Amino acid sequence: MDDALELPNAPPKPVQGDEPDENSSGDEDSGADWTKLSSLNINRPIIPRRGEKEFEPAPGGGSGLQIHVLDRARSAMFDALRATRSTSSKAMSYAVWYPSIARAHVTLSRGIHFTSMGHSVPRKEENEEKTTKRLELLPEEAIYMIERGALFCTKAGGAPMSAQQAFSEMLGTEDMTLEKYQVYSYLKRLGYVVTRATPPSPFYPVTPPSSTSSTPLRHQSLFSRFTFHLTKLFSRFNWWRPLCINPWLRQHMSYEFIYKSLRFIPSGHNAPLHVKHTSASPYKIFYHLYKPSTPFKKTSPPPPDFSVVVVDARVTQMPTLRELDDLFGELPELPPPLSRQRHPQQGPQPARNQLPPAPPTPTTLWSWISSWVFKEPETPSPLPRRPNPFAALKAGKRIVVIAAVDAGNISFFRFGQGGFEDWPMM
Amino acid sequence: MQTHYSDISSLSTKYPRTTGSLFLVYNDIVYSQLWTDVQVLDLEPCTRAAIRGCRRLNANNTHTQIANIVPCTLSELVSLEWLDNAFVSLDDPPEVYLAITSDDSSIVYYKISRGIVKPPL
Amino acid sequence: MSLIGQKNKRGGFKGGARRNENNRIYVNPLPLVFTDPPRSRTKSILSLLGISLASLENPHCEGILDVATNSVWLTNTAHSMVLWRRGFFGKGNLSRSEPSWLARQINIRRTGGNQMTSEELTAKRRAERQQFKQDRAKAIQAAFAEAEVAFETEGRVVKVALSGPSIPSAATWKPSESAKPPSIPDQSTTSQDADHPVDEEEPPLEDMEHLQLTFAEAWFLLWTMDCLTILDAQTLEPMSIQQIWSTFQSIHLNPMLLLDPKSQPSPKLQLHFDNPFLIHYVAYHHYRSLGWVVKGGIKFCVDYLLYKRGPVFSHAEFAIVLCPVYEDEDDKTTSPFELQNTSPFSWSWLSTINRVNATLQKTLILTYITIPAKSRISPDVLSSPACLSYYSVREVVIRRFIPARMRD
Amino acid sequence: MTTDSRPIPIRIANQRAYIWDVDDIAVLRSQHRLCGILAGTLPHLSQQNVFLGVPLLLMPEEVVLLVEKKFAVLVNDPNAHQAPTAPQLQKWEEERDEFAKRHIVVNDTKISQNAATRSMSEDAMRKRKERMERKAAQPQQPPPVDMIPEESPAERTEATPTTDSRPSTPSSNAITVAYPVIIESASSTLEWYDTSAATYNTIEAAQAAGIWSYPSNLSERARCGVFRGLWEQGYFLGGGIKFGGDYLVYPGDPLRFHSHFVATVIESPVATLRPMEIVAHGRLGTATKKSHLLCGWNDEKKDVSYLSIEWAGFG
Repeated sequence: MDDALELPNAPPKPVQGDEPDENSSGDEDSGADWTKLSSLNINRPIIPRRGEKEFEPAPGGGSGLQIHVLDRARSAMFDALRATRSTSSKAMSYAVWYPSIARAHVTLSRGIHFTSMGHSVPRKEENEEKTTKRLELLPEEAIYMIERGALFCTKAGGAPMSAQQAFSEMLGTEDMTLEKYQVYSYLKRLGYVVTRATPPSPFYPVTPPSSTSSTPLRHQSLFSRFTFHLTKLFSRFNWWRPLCINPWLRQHMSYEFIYKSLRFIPSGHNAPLHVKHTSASPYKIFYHLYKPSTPFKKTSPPPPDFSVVVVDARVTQMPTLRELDDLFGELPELPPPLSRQRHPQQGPQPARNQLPPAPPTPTTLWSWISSWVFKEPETPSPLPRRPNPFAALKAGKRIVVIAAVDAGNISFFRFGQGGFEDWPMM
Repeated sequence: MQTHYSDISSLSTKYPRTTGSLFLVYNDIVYSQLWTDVQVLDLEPCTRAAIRGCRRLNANNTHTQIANIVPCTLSELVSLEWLDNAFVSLDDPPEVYLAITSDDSSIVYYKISRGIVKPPL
Repeated sequence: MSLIGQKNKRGGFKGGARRNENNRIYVNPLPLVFTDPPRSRTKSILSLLGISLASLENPHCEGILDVATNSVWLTNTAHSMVLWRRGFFGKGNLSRSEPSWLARQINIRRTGGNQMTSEELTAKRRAERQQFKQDRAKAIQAAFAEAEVAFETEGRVVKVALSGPSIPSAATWKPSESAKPPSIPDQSTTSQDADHPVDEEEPPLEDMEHLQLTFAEAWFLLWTMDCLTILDAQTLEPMSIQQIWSTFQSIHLNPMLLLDPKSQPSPKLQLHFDNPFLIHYVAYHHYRSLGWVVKGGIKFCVDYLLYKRGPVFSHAEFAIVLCPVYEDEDDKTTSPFELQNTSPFSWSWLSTINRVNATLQKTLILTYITIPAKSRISPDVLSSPACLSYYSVREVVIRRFIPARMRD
Repeated sequence: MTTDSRPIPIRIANQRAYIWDVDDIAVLRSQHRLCGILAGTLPHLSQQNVFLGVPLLLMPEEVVLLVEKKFAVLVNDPNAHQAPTAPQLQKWEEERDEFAKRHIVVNDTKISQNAATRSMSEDAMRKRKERMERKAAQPQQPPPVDMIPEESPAERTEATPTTDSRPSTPSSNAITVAYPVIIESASSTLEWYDTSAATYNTIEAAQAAGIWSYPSNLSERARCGVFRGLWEQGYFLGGGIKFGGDYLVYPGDPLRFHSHFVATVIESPVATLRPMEIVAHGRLGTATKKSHLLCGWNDEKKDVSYLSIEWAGFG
């Protein structure tokens, strides 16, 4: 059925739940139509649809109409860029930037930003004995608020800082790079709460370590591995004849048995990994990400919705298996996603509905016997909705988001720890 | 088995390593794509044979076009110099078709042109 | 006789009928077939005791080793059909999937080309799409030209609509007789009629197609299923399983030795854990053992496609890229092979292959195969398939993360 | 257009190149066909990522081209930000206070006009809140996909400052009437921003000063060479990483034209290429109506050769 898709000019299929521009041909960058911006209601902005573009300019640099339309688009863009950063004096927050500690000390805090930004640090004031607690912003927090026109930042002597100066002086301090800042502001603009995964100071509020609850599935795969070793030990496995079918045993006379007895190549992320560790890796979880809907308390942040790594795509290749393994090792295991209630979402997949593969049940000879002996509990009592194996396979057991930034272009990928061994098709 | 390779035998013995992809592509061109006047050319700088024939542009063969195909396998490595040599040895046609074969006998064809050639409107 | 030929004879099946027909034809997921004896009381009692009276039937197919194409060829149509229908093994070298070349040729002769095979239908649809695109581009160009005139003459700025009554859309456009490809004067040779005479007395068609099995498929079929015999191309003698095991490895090492009939078998086969045959086999076996139908993915720029039941039932869900990982990087520097994808990709390459597959609704999977370090495991284990238990397989699922859509 | 012939100052900080003045952005785009990429938040549309604001971030290839063509100079931006002298600072404070006074008067009459062209004023926020409350009373509508609502002013809490106000921080009690406070984007308006001792006219000089390193190896030289080669043919170029290449190549300004090509830089004529790359690039190009360009850099001859890939149309 993929025959038609094999041709490179196959019409891309509409992806359900996805906007057409996600994967298809639209030019993502520079694709916005700035002329639509001027007609926007500033108070309730709606992103205009992608402007319709032409194939190429007429010879000689474009026709009269083309030049006219282009000039209009350009001036719309430049006008929008000239907008000043300003806030009412009653809503403006104030801070002083201290380059030596890479922190902005908030002297007057106003507005909702501080419910998720800034943390309290005891500092010894200059020429003073006592230590007082004060509110400080990390470089990315300070730049972001300056960019939004919500924070007026000065240097210690009182000199005001422009946004330009904030970029020049606040980036490059501590772990903050332009790439990391761009990812931060991209996510903040969408309403996410973004915090540092590794506390930049002992006073930075941390997420309590997540309790990695092992799921029934984990037991299952450990169990099948166990039975495999039993099988190998006791049945004198012949490597020249791996499939041993006893035609007298009813248990053996099924395709399921055949498939199960062929599963002897170690698989899954729990198998020992004999690959050496690399010395210094750029792949460290840097941000914790909370959806706007997640209740967030600044002083005791909940477990994050996503963990994000940021790399400079120009100088960094994709992570190695070892790096991925290390990242997954820091992440909690997620329960498999439940199947959706609505079936039509799944598209033309008749086979899927006909044969919903049950969670693996032990059926090799030895598991069969051992299930008598050890009284291994039956498949967990029927769940109201059983996980959809396809959804589980596509999601992965652990997820890390990697943002690869190439000269300002951010590509977000989610890397899921796959587990095909947990979800056999038969 | 030798008979299968008879049409291309002389150059397949000269370039045994690339015989497999040559064979698959030659047969596809002759029997599936139904090109006519198909001949096998020596492409010495690429240590292989190339294929030249009349490509069908419509169903009843009233319109055809002479085209050149350079076969290679998925597991080889090529380079710009290598592709350039292919153009030169084939008397600098505006384009050559690169036929890439895999072990399951699949073939994909891509048109490679020299210079900056605009996509079709 | 090919299924495709039959289908078209009857004018094609409707959706449900085709599904039933497919369920019947492709009922066995593997070449092995269990045949149940008729129902009886004895059988039920025995079955309660876990004893079976069913019997196992495994077909015996014959293929020839073809060193040049790194594959095994089946030329016996009956054998090809068994392997295709029971587990979708192999590919017809002149077809997209099951060998159907002969059926297509017979069809052309019988109907004079009026009844189209799926390959021909695809070609026709492709031509129509091309025509539609050209028509649409022309109409859009005309609309722009009109707008240009309005601007130049009246100073009016007309927004060119890219849809509307004058612009053909995919829904409204219909191929017309006049919209046939332009008839450019024939520059081709005039001898083509002589080459292809339309003759009433045509010679019987010789089937020019074979079913091609990759080494991974062939090894799976003969090693685990015991349903394939491989003949040596020179002697046409059946090869022993040990012989095949070492041959599949040595072809990747030195195909020249095997291509030259006069050469002696290599005195001592050098054994390497990173032999491409072994890497591919580990992946192939892993997915087959989990019940997937595994097919080549070159057209989607990946190594494999995974189908739940088979390509006739559904689209492939997953696109697999093999990433071999050396446990010991030193083994890579001393390797005689140039294995691909052993180093991490650039981000741009990941974008490329992910984008290709995402537009086709396939999830990209990076399948990491670890290559045992020579310092850890002696390469001597490679003399038998027991070596396979030293590899390991891990998947990493790649998807784009779209922050704007993950906010809930 | 004589003013436009002056070299554009590219602000360099941490090896990254920025343009902060909108006039410079306009010259780059309209005269030099260079687009960069906007990296800042638009203050009046701060909750979306489709339209972004200053600074404009330049690709290193763009920087090298601009400096080599003498269209631009490099400024060591942290050094150009000098500390203001006491009179400079005093002058700035006076101007600020003057501005505030003027606006308090203006505010009484023309509150909403100002708010519409600048960022949101308190008044606008209040009106908006009322609208949203009315909306909430109505049957629920799906929120727009790319936007989330601005935070409601009701949630705004006046946090108490943790320490006493610094001299620079206006006391919250001093002025009870609201006036707009402006945060400058570009530093060029600040009197104490001085580029005279921080400007470099060549890449080599900037490299010697340690503020800029690109291009520092073959791969970066190849990128610069190919970028320049395509630019000299009259194309507009953008980053191509999301499309599986190094650059997107446009026949005209990307504001009005779709790209024709995705270009890949190949470091040398003998650099190895896997056939799978040709499959993938050809395939992706066909699906997105672009051709793929393989751009081969010859580091000895310092020239570029091009091959275009397209699907064959058969097979």
